[in-house]
Amino acid sequence: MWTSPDEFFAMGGYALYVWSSFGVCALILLIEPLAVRSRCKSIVKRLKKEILADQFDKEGSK
Amino acid sequence: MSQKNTLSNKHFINWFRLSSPMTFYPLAGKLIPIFWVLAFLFGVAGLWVSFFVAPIDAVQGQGYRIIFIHVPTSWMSMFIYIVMAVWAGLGLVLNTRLSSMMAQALAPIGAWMAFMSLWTGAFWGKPMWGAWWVWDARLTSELILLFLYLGFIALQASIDNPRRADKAGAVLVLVGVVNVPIIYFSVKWWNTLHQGASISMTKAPAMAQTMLWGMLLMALALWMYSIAVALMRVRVIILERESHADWVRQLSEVQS
Amino acid sequence: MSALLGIIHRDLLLVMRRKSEVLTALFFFVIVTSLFPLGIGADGALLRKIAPGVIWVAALLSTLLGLQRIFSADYADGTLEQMVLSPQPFVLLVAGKIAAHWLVCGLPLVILAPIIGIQFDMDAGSLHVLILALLLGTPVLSLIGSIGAALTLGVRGGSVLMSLIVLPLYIPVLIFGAGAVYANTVGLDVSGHFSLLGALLILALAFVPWVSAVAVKIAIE
Amino acid sequence: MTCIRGQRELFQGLSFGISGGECLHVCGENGVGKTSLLRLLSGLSRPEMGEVLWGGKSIVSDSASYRHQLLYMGHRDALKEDLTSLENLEMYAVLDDVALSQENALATLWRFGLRGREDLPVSCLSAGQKRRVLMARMITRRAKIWILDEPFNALDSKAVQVLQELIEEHVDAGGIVILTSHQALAIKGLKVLKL
Repeated sequence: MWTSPDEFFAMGGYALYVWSSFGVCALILLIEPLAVRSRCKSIVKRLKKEILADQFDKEGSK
Repeated sequence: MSQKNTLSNKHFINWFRLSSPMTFYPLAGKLIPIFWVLAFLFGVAGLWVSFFVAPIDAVQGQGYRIIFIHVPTSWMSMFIYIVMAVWAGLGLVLNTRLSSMMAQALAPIGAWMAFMSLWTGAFWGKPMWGAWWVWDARLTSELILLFLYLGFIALQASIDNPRRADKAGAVLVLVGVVNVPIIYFSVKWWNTLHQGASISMTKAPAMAQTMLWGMLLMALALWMYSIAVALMRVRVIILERESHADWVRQLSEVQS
Repeated sequence: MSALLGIIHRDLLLVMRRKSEVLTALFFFVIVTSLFPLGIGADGALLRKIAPGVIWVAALLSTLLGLQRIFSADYADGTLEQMVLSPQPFVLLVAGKIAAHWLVCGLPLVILAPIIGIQFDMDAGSLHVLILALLLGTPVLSLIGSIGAALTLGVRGGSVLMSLIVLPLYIPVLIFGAGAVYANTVGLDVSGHFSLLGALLILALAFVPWVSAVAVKIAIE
Repeated sequence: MTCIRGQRELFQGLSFGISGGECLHVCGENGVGKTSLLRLLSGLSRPEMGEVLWGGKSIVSDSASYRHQLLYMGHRDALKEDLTSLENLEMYAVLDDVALSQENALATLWRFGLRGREDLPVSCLSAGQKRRVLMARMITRRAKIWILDEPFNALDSKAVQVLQELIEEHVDAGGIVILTSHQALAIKGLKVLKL
């Protein structure tokens, strides 16, 4: 039903509306897991730090 | 008879054990990739149907294809709110930590779904109705739903004690869930009072079938996506809340 | 100068660690403006007419929400005492805190305003004027508000008292800010409104940090 | 260098002087005005009558140079809970107008047993650990006169020892310390002011 890629991207004159709808949604759907992953990394980093700090405390009190 | 009894007993224990963050954490880690694959497959199928199978609309031309993202996000935003309310209610009644965490993990996704629905609605409304925003009953209810999500997130974020945050959030969501239909009808009533009949969409009956398939596939993709992201977030929340538990400290990703 | 930038950096960092407090004020802005059409009806012409006033009043109220935050947290944990005792000029520190408040509570309102304007069916020209007016007016709101925030530090029922003190002082900004958009819609020249808003801003910039600094010192003593 | 302070207030007719290398322990019962005295000395509040002199000049007329030399610590720990201990130190360095390199700040935090915790938000630290961050600030501030209100609160015996050593070190280097405390202090060269 599409004869050429150009026609597909033009969306019958509605390119701005169709592509900004789908584009922004794709962006949000992409950003969301990335944000969760960065939060995960930061909490893991903090936990590692805390374990390390406990080790330092033990060494210090010896 | 006695065998059956022990069996059901065993099941009960299993369920109970699953609801503890310690056992759920690794399980969620295993489930996440499955849901990502499902989300990807349904998403590809849904996009294929919506862009290459569904024919052009007689009235709205190609612009109507926004419906394939707009309607599924609206469905999901409402569906997630209900699921969130169920989890929060379970957390309140059974006092299980995990279900409150699930409710908390779902809220941001629901809010994004509501936002996407409003955003795509605006980009659909502009070419079709000539305005970015119309005070139509559905749009207005969707906006209020977004506010409810944001209120829940803000309440959870501003209470430092997690147990109190869970309970307060649960009460808010449950009040919201009772309120949503009331809000919807009041807005609808308000709308008919102030405006003529809202603009109704026209579509050829033969096309409805493929359109429905496209929307269903997209909704399924978003559903799987929401589960995947919610599980990811629940894992983070578990780590944050249980950071002083021994089992967290013994996790392989924490032990460097 | 390094003190000014340092305190702005510090306040922004603190806000980033606790985003929800600031976002609440912004959502308040969006919700309040969205309630007006529900209350009075979605008639396009009517909405266009009330839009500037509604948006300005909502902006006043939502800056008011964030005002308490300028000094009260630092007052509660003793950091404000340390600032008073700092060798840096205290006025600079206060100015930095006000600037940070505007960046966090004022600037986002300016950015959100067009979206609200679209909900109220405003045309592009009016939106343009509205944004410019808010850009000139919201710093004045932060500045004047800081006086009220400083005066009500540690006072019982401080936040209600603060709105009583501050809201009357906001009236000129409201009149000229909303007036600029009205003037534009009826085809009058808006430069007069803008120069008055600009004058208010310069006047506030010149005097308010000193007044707030004195008010904070009174509260600490 | 001699510093003279004379002042009268609630306690009426109080007058004393303190010079470099001395430590003054202000003691007395609750509510007698220890904290008020320290606030007067720091310049946070003004005396009804009389004045506080620093190097012969009133601290009101020459506040900037006095504040460059002053470290005041009140009851509250004045740490931002949402910032890490390192960020807190750096923030105070900017506020107090002293140059502080990151290595220096880290080394000071490590000295007080906060190794591994420098990047944790202060809200995750215990009360004693917060006081240790404050001790790190006392060093990095590089002030001549320390005014400390109940510095030994919430400290375990080991930390009390560390803080006492810190104060002695400061006094030996010619600094001035004025503090309040409920417990008797084992610091050499201690002067006691009973209110």
